[in-house]
Amino acid sequence: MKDLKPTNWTGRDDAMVEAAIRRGASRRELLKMLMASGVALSAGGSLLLRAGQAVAQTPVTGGHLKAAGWSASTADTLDPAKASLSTDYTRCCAFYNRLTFLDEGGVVKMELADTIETTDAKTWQIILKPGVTFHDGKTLTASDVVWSLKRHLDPAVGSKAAAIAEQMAEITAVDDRTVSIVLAAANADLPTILSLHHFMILAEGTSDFSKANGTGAFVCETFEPGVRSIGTRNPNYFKDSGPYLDSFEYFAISDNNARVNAVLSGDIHLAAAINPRSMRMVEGQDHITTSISTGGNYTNLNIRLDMDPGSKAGFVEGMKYLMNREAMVNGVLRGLGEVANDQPVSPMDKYHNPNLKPRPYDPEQAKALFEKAGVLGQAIPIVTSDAANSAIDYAMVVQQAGNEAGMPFQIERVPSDGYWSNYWLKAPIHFGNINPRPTPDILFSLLYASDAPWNESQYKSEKFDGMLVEARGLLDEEKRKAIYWEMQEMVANEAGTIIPAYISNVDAHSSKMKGMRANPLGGQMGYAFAEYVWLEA
Amino acid sequence: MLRSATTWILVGQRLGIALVTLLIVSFAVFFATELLPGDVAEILLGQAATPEAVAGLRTAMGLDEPAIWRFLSWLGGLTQGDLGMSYVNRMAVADLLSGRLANTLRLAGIVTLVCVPVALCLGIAAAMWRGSWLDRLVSVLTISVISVPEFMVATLAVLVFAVWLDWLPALSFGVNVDSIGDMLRAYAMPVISLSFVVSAQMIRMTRAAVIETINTPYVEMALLKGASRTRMVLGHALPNALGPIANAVALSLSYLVGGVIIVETVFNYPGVAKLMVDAVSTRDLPLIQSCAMIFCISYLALITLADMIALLSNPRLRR
Amino acid sequence: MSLALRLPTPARLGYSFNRVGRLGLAVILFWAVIAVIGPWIAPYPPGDMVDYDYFGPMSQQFWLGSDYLGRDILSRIIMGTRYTVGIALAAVILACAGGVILGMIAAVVGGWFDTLLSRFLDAFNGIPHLLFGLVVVAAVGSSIPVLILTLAAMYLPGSYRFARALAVNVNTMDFVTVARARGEGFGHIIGREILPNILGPVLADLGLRFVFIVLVLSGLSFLGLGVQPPNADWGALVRENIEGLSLGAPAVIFPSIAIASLTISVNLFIDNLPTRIRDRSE
Amino acid sequence: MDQPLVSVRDLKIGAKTDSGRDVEIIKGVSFDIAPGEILALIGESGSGKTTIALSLMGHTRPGCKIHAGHIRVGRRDVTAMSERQRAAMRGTEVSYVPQSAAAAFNPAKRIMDQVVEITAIHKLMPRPQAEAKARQLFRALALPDPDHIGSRYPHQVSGGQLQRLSAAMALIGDPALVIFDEPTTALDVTTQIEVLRAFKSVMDKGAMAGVYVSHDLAVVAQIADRIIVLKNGVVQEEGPTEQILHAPAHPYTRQLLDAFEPVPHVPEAQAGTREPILQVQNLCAGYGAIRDGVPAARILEDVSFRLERGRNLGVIGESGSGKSTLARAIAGILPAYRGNLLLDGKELAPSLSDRSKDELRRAQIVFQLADTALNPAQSIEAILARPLTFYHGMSGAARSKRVIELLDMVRLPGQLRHRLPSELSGGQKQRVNLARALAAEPDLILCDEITSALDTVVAAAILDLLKELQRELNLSYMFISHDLSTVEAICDEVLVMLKGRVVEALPAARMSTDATHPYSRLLIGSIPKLDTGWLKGLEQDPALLAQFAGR
Repeated sequence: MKDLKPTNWTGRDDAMVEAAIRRGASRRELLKMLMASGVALSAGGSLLLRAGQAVAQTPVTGGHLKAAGWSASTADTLDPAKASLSTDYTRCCAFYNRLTFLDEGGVVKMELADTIETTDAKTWQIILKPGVTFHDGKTLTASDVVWSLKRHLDPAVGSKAAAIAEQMAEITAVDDRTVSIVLAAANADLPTILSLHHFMILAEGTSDFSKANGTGAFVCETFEPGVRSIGTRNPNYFKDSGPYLDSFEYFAISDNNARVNAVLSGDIHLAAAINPRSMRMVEGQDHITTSISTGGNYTNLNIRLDMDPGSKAGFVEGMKYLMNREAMVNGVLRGLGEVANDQPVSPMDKYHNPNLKPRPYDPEQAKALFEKAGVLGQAIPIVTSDAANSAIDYAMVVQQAGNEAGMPFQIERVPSDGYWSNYWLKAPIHFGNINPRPTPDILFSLLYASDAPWNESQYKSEKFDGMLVEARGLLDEEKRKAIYWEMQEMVANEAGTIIPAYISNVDAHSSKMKGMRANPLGGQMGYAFAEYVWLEA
Repeated sequence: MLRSATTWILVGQRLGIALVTLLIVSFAVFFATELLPGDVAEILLGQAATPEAVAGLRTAMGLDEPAIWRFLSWLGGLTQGDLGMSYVNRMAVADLLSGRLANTLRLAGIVTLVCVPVALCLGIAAAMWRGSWLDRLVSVLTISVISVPEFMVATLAVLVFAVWLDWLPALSFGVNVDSIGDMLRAYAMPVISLSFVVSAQMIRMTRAAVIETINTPYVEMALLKGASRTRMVLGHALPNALGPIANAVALSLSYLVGGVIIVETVFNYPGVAKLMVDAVSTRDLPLIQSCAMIFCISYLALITLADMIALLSNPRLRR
Repeated sequence: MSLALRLPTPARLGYSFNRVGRLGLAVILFWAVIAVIGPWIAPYPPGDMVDYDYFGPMSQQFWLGSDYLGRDILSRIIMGTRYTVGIALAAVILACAGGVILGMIAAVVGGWFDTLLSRFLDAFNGIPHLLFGLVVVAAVGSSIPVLILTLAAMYLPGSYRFARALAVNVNTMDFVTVARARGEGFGHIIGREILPNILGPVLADLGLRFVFIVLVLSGLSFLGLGVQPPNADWGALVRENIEGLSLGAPAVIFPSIAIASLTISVNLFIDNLPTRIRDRSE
Repeated sequence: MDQPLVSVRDLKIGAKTDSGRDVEIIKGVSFDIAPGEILALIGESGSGKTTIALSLMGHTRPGCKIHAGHIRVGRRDVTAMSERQRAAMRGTEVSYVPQSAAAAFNPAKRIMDQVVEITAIHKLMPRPQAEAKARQLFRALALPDPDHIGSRYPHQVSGGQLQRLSAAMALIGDPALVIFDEPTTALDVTTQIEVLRAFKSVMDKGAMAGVYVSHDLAVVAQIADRIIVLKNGVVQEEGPTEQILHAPAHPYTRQLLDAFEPVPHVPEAQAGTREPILQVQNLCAGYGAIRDGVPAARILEDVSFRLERGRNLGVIGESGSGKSTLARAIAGILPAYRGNLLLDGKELAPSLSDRSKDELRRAQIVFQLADTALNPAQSIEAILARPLTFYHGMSGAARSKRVIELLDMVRLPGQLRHRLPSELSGGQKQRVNLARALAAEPDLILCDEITSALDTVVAAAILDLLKELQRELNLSYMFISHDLSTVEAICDEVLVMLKGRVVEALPAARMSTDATHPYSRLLIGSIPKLDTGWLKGLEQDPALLAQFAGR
């Protein structure tokens, strides 16, 4: 994790912030305080979070926790391969385990795996922890792992991670506790890949997903798709600590306002992913704490390079100059985000290239570039939708900037329903939204390789593809970093994907709920919070 | 003998018409669903919907057969009481639906119990003392309520009662219901919001229907017999206004089954309306069809019930 | 004889409007004027972020405060008038025109045509309005013509029912029989004999439906559908700023007042229509 | 003389019009009623007779208000009472028999419940006793099956019976004063006699005072002791019945009496030689679903007649006899399913849609109620212009000129053409109705009860107009009416109809003498005469009554 601590920040300041938090100062007051000491707004968020954690206490056991996500439907599933909504992830994390997971610093930790070893990044040996049992009493064996991973390759399963799982050419059980994975090509990131939520380990042969039979911290008590799920503490959990809660209830309140109201009124303990606009409602409330994590989630403007007007030289660059990134972060995201520089590797990632500066907002320069591209004054449509976070507000910032640069953009809001299959990747200029991925390799192969399934701007570069394969197999960190830095530069300058900001996730929760920490895999501690938090009396 | 025979024929006719209506609706819903872009597989895969993945999932879900064939087999199943399986999560539609329907009916039932007596009393009272302060107050209130968007009423209610006053829970579902009191508290808010919306219309229609019958010669006749106002209205006007009132009540109540989507959203109440919206967004045809059938059946049932009440309250039609 | 004498004015037909009705009419006309002259009087472009604060208070600079992105609420309400009033009006006129024409045809033709059409529209009415709207807008996107057509389709069956009932009554009147006996065609009977006689109640009904459409439109906006940004109808304004409600932000209060003022006025106007018109509509 | 039971002094009642203006509809009326006396209020529509009658109960219709004056009933002043006191008085001291019992009975309640309701409201007697009394009254009013008729619903008994039941309802509280508000106007003549007889007998027995509101002098003559003639809310003349009938002092009263006996029609000399304008042969028509070429409800059966050019045919019969259906079948509105129609010797298609425009033009129909026959949304000019355009293709100035001519033909001023029907009086409307038929320049006009809804004086004027027009335009009329004197006044020949069949054809001038069919005789004999002793002296064959009028 990149340390965001400003250089002149001292331990004394930390103490001051902590004291203020104890006093019950609102986030707004604290931010003011921080502003006074010259700390940038974006950095302020993470500092606060850290200070909040410092007021940590010893965990208490017991209690029933109620938490609300933002999306639920009858498509809710207990099948990790199909998991697509945040609620699915949270459920899977509570009921199942992965081989590995990422901690708050983005460092790979072992979960069901005891060790993962390789010499060439191609053949991997995974040894499982001993004595892990499923909720039905069955002991975890290597064949469960083999089955759980292999099913992603079966199209009938409809796995979301099929594309990533494809590289696992051979998955075999060596003995009861050892699994061997041979990759099609070397990939040093396999331990990180295995921490993806889709790669939860199931009992071999599971076919009924109306109940979850996992090794997780909670036993699935109730699962009603689109309504709620309830888990009770797994008494035989294999980890030394946790879970602390007796039971855990999770459901979704899709309406942001209703979700915030519910946490304010104390009906729920946690409201996940609240809208930046609601910050004022939760700020200054003693009984509410906010947990802010800035990961690699971003909403981007995609301009397809193989279609008009993206194919015209200068147009994409002009658009990059037209991004009023400050306005987006401060206006749309209300400061809950960080200005980005058109490439997907976030500052939370250890491979992030800090030398790559975002393009300034320069309508004049943009105008000149549009003139050059011969599109100046044309009413070019931009497709946007609620499906992508804040995309509509972004679109309006772009439109306003366009007016200054002599480009009357035409906003086309389309239904979020069906957006991903009908507009995303397809329209000449459209918005997309990408969730955090644990490694640059996944990001690049998913989004920027010439044959990437989600090549949002149809970026094609042989050099880039070569570098991607090269870096993947490298076990030398320094060399890898250098290659990834260059690739970031290439994406920022050549691709048609404009990433104006990394969006912070804000979870509002009752101050009684303790133990929340940020995680690069997403809000709610990478959706795994249920296992780690506790309720104070 | 003859009388009962004709009654049965009438009932049979009505049922026949209702069945045909249902059939028409289910076909209409089917074609509408077919018109929607995307299918279950594409929607389920979302961002991961590569052509191969979609094709694979389609095969796996048995969506390869032509849609009309699947629809017809669903219809066939329906005749045997089988609502089919949800495409999306392979659960029986009946299971998915039963809990939601129970929720919806419970909410609708409570609202009906609260609303209908209140609305009828207010409507009749307003008509009885037409032009009085009560009438004016009622008409100002009803106009205000039907003029304000439902989501404003609901959101404001949450803010005032749950967040500021902390009297009632903000959610009606997901709170602990241990006692009757808890249950009352849990349902209070959606019931209040819905009651406002539903009863305003009922009050207005009741008032209009009663006033219309008050203006008839037989009510004037009652006046000329020396009847009190109460007797005139309750004894003479009301029995003849029952038909139109029942109709108005039925129309308002039919709203409670499918029209409560906003209240369900704001209070996070898992009812059938939300289920249908979900089903539509995932193109889950058996589920969409079943929900549509429920809306249609409840609408038809209420309308038919109203017709029956009108029929029974009118001796001329009763024969 | 001047033209004025020939027109069936309210006064000549024995109508008069009372004070409350006039007040309602005044507010309706006010919004109608705003809808027309909106672009010339809006102080800021409605889509531009002009305030650095969000949910800004009422001030000299921003009379009705600013919204969640720092846009001027006054300008947005003024522009929203066009969409709210325009869409609702277009939809209600379509719905009522369609419903009235079909209703009159059904009343005059009668028989199986009437039965079939009535049944079909009844069944259609069984589908909840908002759900229908959601489905259509999800299927074909939310452009203004789509919104108008969808809303019109939602309210056509009701209007049909109402108009048909009226037309059935008029159709039995002797003057229609006389026209028929004269050998008049279908068009004349519907257009000249029946239509003018159901117009009063139909217009009153149109007003009520207008209110419903304004509300449904705002409901659709609440569920995230509606006019294309940066423009917005009033319902969308309330929706996008609803987080400001607990802060008492003017950004959510004023659009709500706008909606209520319009719908209440229409209701007041209709409720206080002269009895000659209204009684037939009750 | 005793102190009168009722005394009304200087009564003024105002009404608010739709446009919000206040008009005085009763302009200072004073009269007395002695105990046991029956007073008749006579006048045309709008004369205020019903308003005055209702005010005796302290009731005014919505929008009306008593402005001044006193109404004393018994010892108390009704105008000074509270609403509660008035309610206590209604039904016990003063009671009311409505014009249309069919409308005044609550359709949702059984007859007995409604008849004894007064006893329940005022707690006069226990229910069984009240029901016994009601049955007694039913018997006194000569109602059939008096023991069980009370358990029926209003729609299950006939109009004449309902009217008598409403009298029972009024009498059950033993009131001192009964108000009859045109109680027989809506009834057929044969039924009217029954009802009148029943009323008269109970009133005589009970020694109650009554107010009888009517526009029909002949009916009033049978029942009233004294008559007040009203016009526009002002008393024109007041006097004992005999005096009013035989020695009227006021010109308006004389006008009323004159209108009652119109000048009989003098047929033109040469008869039977001219070609028939209309020939009807074995005509059958009916309503409802047609099965095997025969409709479910057959109304007309086998009707045949011929009408010669320039002559007039009357069709009489009671409601339900099929006389209006006959007109509709001839006009083609209700296509006949069997039989032939010949217009001017040429075969007419049964259905409208199969007739040529010229055939349609030559036979025009005029309906009874000008209110519903004229499109309320069109100006008079538009109403009259349409047939001119439609049949004669006229437009512009020529058409306007013709509209003025037509109005002149029906004796209406030309400026009227800019008005709407609602701005005209009943008589004016009926003239416009007629003018519209004339606009087509027809050979034959089918007049369906065109004078029945009009006041006698106005109706007489319309008849005169019809005669004049016939002379000018060589028209033929088929004149349908239930009113025999009207038919007598204009027709050459008369068809008597009963249950869809023609029972007899008679020369109009000698109807009462020539009639041979028993029903014709009964019908003709039932017409009230301007003679106080007519009802008493009338002898009717009970068997005949049972056969034809006991519906």
